Amino acid sequence: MNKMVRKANAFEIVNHWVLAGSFFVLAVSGFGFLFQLEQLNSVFGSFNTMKVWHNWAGVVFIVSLVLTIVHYLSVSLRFTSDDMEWFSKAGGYLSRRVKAPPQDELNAGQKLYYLVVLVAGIAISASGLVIWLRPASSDITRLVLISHLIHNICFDLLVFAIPAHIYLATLANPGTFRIMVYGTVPLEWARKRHQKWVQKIGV
Amino acid sequence: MNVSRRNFLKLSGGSLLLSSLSIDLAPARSYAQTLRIKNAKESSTICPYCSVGCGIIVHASDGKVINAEGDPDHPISEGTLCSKGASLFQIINNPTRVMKPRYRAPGAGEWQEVEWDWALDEIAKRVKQTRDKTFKISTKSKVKGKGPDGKEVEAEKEFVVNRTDGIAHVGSAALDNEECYMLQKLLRSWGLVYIEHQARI
Amino acid sequence: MARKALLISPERCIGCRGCQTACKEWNHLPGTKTVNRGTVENPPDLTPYLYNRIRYIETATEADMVRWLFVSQRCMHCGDAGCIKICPAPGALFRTKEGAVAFNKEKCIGCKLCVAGCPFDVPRYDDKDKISKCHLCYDRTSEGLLPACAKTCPTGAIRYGERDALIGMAKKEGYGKVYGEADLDGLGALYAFIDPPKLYGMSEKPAIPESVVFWHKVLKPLAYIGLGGAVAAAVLHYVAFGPKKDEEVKKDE
Amino acid sequence: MTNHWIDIKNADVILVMGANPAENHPISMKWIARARENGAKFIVVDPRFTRTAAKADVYAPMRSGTDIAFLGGMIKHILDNNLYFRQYVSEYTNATFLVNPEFKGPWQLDGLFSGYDEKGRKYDKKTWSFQTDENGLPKKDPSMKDPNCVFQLLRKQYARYTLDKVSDITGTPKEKLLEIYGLYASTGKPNRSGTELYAMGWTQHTIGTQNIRAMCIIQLLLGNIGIAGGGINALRGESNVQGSTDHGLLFNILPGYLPAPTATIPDLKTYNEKFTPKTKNPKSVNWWGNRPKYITSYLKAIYGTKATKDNDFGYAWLPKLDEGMNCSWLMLFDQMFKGKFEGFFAWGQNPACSGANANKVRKALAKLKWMVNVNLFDNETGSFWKGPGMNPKDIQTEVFFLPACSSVEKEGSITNSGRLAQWRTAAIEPMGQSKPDSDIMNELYFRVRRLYQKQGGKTPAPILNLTWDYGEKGPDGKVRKVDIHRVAEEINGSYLEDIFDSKATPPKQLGKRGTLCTNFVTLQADGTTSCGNWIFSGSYTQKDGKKTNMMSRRGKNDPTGLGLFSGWAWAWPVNRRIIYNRASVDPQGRPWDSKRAVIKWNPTKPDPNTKKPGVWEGDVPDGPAPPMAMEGGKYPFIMMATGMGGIFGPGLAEGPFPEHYEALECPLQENLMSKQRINPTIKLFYDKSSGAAEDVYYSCDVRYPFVATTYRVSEHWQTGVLTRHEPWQLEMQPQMFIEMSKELAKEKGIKDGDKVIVSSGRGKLWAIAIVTERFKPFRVANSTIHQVGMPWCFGWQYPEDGSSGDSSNLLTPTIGDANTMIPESKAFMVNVEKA
Repeated sequence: MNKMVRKANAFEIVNHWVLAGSFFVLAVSGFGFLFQLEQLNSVFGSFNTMKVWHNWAGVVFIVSLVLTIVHYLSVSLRFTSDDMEWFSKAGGYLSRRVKAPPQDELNAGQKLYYLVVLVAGIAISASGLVIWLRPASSDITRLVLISHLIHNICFDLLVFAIPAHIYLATLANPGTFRIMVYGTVPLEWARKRHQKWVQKIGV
Repeated sequence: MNVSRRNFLKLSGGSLLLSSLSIDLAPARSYAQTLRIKNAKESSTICPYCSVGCGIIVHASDGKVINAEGDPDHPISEGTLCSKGASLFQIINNPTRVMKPRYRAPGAGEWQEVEWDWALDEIAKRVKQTRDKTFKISTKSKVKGKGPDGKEVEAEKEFVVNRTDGIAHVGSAALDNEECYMLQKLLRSWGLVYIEHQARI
Repeated sequence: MARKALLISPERCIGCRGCQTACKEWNHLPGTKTVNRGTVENPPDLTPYLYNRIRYIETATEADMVRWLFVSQRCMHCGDAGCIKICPAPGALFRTKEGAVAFNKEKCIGCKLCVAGCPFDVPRYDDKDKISKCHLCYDRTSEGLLPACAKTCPTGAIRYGERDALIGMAKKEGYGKVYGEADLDGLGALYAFIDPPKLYGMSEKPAIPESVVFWHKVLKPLAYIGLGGAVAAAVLHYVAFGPKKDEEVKKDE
Repeated sequence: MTNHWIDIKNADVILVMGANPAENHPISMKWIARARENGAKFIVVDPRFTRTAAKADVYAPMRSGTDIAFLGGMIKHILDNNLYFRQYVSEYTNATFLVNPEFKGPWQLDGLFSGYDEKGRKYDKKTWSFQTDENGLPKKDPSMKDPNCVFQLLRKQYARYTLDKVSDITGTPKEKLLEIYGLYASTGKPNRSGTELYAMGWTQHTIGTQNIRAMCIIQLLLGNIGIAGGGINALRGESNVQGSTDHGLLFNILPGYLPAPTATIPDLKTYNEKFTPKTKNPKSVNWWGNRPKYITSYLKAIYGTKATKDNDFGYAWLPKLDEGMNCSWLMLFDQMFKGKFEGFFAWGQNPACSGANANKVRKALAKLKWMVNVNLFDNETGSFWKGPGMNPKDIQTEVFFLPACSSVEKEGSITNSGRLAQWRTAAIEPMGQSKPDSDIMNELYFRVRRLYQKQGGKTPAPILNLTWDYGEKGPDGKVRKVDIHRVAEEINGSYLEDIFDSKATPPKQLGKRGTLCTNFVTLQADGTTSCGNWIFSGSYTQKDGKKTNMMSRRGKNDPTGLGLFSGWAWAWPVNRRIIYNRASVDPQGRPWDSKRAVIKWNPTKPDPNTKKPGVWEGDVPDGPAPPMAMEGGKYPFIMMATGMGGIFGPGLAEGPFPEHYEALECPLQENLMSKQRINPTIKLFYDKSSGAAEDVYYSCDVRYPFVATTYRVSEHWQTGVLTRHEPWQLEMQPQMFIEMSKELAKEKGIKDGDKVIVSSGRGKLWAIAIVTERFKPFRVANSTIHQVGMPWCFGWQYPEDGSSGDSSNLLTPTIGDANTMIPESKAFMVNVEKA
């Protein structure tokens, strides 16, 4: 039997799925709004209820997002020379031969993804709140227009980033997905991907 | 439909992607809403406000007025109305309209609702009381006549006047002609001479 | 069907507000409590219960000469309508077969994006948070009746008819330019002005907000491209490089 | 209106003075617009720049109350520049008549006419007469050069109305005066027509009647009476104020403008002698010569079979006025204020807001024993006892409020300004317990009558003998519900016997016993016809047994293209759309303007009645007689005994020519025209020695330095009893306001939208200031005069939160026109202060 190491605790797992779930609802309804996909009425009943889902899923998303951001803040924003090397080799994804250099708990790609989630997540949430709640403002029309723009730019960003994340965490890296199910990975698996981290935790 | 068609062409021409995804942003929809006056009873009336005499068609359904708008056949107004004429509806259906007779007793601070029969009988009694009390069968007037010497002299003589100076009336330029005629007839039969209305002011 | 429109001629308007009332009557819009603000113009702006109102503009020109202009403010029924463009709820805002921009309160989700998308600040929201604005009486026009405002106007200051014919009529009456003839794919409320539109509180060159155009032309397609691109990239990557294999790593060591 | 609403489109020049049609008669602007599309010029003269003025081709401001000066200047301009229509003036008016040489005018007597009695404030009109020949007919000078002829006197009267003087009085710039005079006088050509539209802006002055007279003179000089696109047109304020006047709801007239009988006219014979003018001129139709037919038929209508030859057709039962007794509005409320009445009916009217000097009116109401208020909504009159300054406990007046139904909940006709009687049908039954006014009258009639039947009382005959056959009767003899058609039939009249034309040989049958009258031409003075109102005879007719309600007709034909629409409803008299239309043709019967032919004589076409060639075509002519110059021809002005348009009008109180006087309350120490500051014949309710404090007035008083005028707005109607209850109207026009110039506002430290207090000698109220460029100070006699304006459509009673304010009639004075006693609410003095 391979020895297992814990890569994610229960909180992280639950929070991840809450975030993912709310995003899924938001993205689907968001597409619905964007392209007036009346087919979605079979899911939500009507656009009015879809709006309710979208708004409250947004609230859940925001809570979960904040937890995520805070939780990974310290590890995600520490960029090192390893990261630069990882970037220079594109994480080893663009060649069968080039290998990624040894990484700490998170590799540079993951840190980058964190950044995308941080920026786009906050922006899409904030702009969403403005559109929804229409805060008192001398020029609410302008504020809503800007928010509308930001909301959509972020959406565009996320609808690209999220599928990439899903791919990388599933098909592209077999064995990764279980982290978000069991929280543990085989020690060997971890060593290959997060050598420095494994050394650090001294297993 | 011209506009949405044009729009659609422009959009699809401008963005191949959009048209290939067949996203029509401004679909021409006919939103079926039934015309609420379709089966209503129509009757013609004349505006009750100023004296231009514009024609109004009133739509009623189940004994209720549901709409009132200009009569397009009317030669003066040709279907048009001003803000007052256009709101005839709100005179008829108005929660502040008084729907039951009211009486205010001497010294009372508020109205009380009463029955028609009572109110009309009481008014009739007062008309009679006041009339009987103040009725003048004759008054004295100075008239010019010839004195015994053939000279013109002014003399006071008694003349029949059959009137009451105890009751006065004002109104009503908003009644129908027939009602105006009935009203002057009724008031004069009681002996009123103090009869005035809006024409004087 | 040829596109229909309103031709509004302030020079003919006598400010009687028959149109303002007839609109309320037909659409059963309640009267609201107002105060006199030192002008006979009231209410001060469009409301969810006021689709059409007359603005009174007083201008003192030269010595001792005063002009008093009356002009109807309402939805302009743009050919290229910012509100329809930005509206996320299908059927909430729609174009009628006569060419008007109408709405369906049942479909409206109350997001108020149309307010931001409108170049003329027209859409209002009622107490149930549903869109409210002039819909050119499409329930009447679809049955061959005139819109309530145009029907009631005593002097022909608001005329309804085929858009091209109205433009021709205005030109024949001596108006060189008709406001709204070409802007926004042609407005459904045309104005015959003798003065610059600015005098009547109208923008010289009305346009849908640039951000909405950018969003519509770029961001919206990008959302599909983004999603599609991400999926396609993943597929391509998988085919080209395949997943990271643990064995390979082992070999390396 | 001599003409009618649609006819405005036929005018070349439209003068609106004393009216504000865009706000008070908005649909009339359709026809003004139509005229302008055909090239007409639109002139507006008004103290303030109104919504009407906003549409004018030429606008001139004019100080309120100076219309006669303005128009006098126009008369002078027309005469000086020979712009009058010479043939019309010399053949159709009394301009050629020679006046009594004793007659003297204001140019000789410094503002007075001959015969003034200073103490009695009235004239002895003896010298205001024509020189007559042996037949009693006026002497004429067709050349109009005789110094005593009307035309020359007219010249003398208005020679003083120079441009400088007029501009000084009116405050209108000279160039504006000239522009308007020139433009309007351009209609003095046969192929040009000019119309004048007026309303309360002219009548609500102490010189109201003379304002209108001045315009009549202009219209006669320019040949504008009787023609399409011409006339002098009163825009009446209420839907049926024309009809209610036609039907005699005034103290001084019975239906059809028959004078109310007075005490010293003891019998019908004397009545007829007094009120039936005579002429020996065969060309004069002298229509009032028919008076005996109309009064007898009226008596037959109201007393039925009880009216017999033997009892003078019940003439004695009619109430009589004492000689000189005036029961008009101001007098009525003066009497009420003095506690002279016990009972009072306010039927569909709200005098607590509409009456001038409304504080006095409100106090007067408190002196009543009982009051009946019939209306749709509660109002300031019915609820006066709980109004501002009233303590209900102290007020002993009993008030009955009877709810009437609205106009769409009953049937009947109303008459518009153009004399067009139109029928209204019922859309629904009366709502709630409300009743049609006719049913309320029916109930009151029956109940009072029953009391007299049972108990007897003072002179019950007029009550018991009254006809009241207005529907099916119940076992108690009461009409269950009024069938309004029966009333309409009674008004139209019917033949009580077979009627024959005795002049024809053999006598021709005119009417069949028991059928409805064809028209008033067939009415008789011997009691064989009955007719409630002769001018309405022909409104409800019968042919071959079939009755036709002419007022409900909806014919859309307009063969002349002039907009007569003779098949639409019915206009009195005899469906004539333009009265005095015989003046629209030359003496040979050819239209002055063939493009606008109201009527024209077709000499070859046979008359359908007489079968002789020669018949009028077009509108119903003022009588079927041939053109004036032909055999049997008649003069055009058939209601005048002389058949001529009256440039010299001796009938009015102030004199035969209009003369400028200042308003009772005015900013000027003296009248720039003469020594007579105010109308010398108005009744003064207040004098230093007598009169109630409520009637006080202040002229040239520093406490009240600003000229004020009152008016209506498009959004409210009269006192607003109906429209204040309509949230749609109230939303547009929610509160009492006062309009003033920027100059005055600056002087008083008032900003747009500020609340201000307006006060006069009679009362005060708050209003919101509308500071506007549309009001301008006037330069009058080298001083600056400010004018302010207020509507009178608001009242304390509704809206119930008092947010609307109160009526501007709280400020207006108790003073009226010398002829009509219409109160002067268009010119009085106030003060304005920031609240």
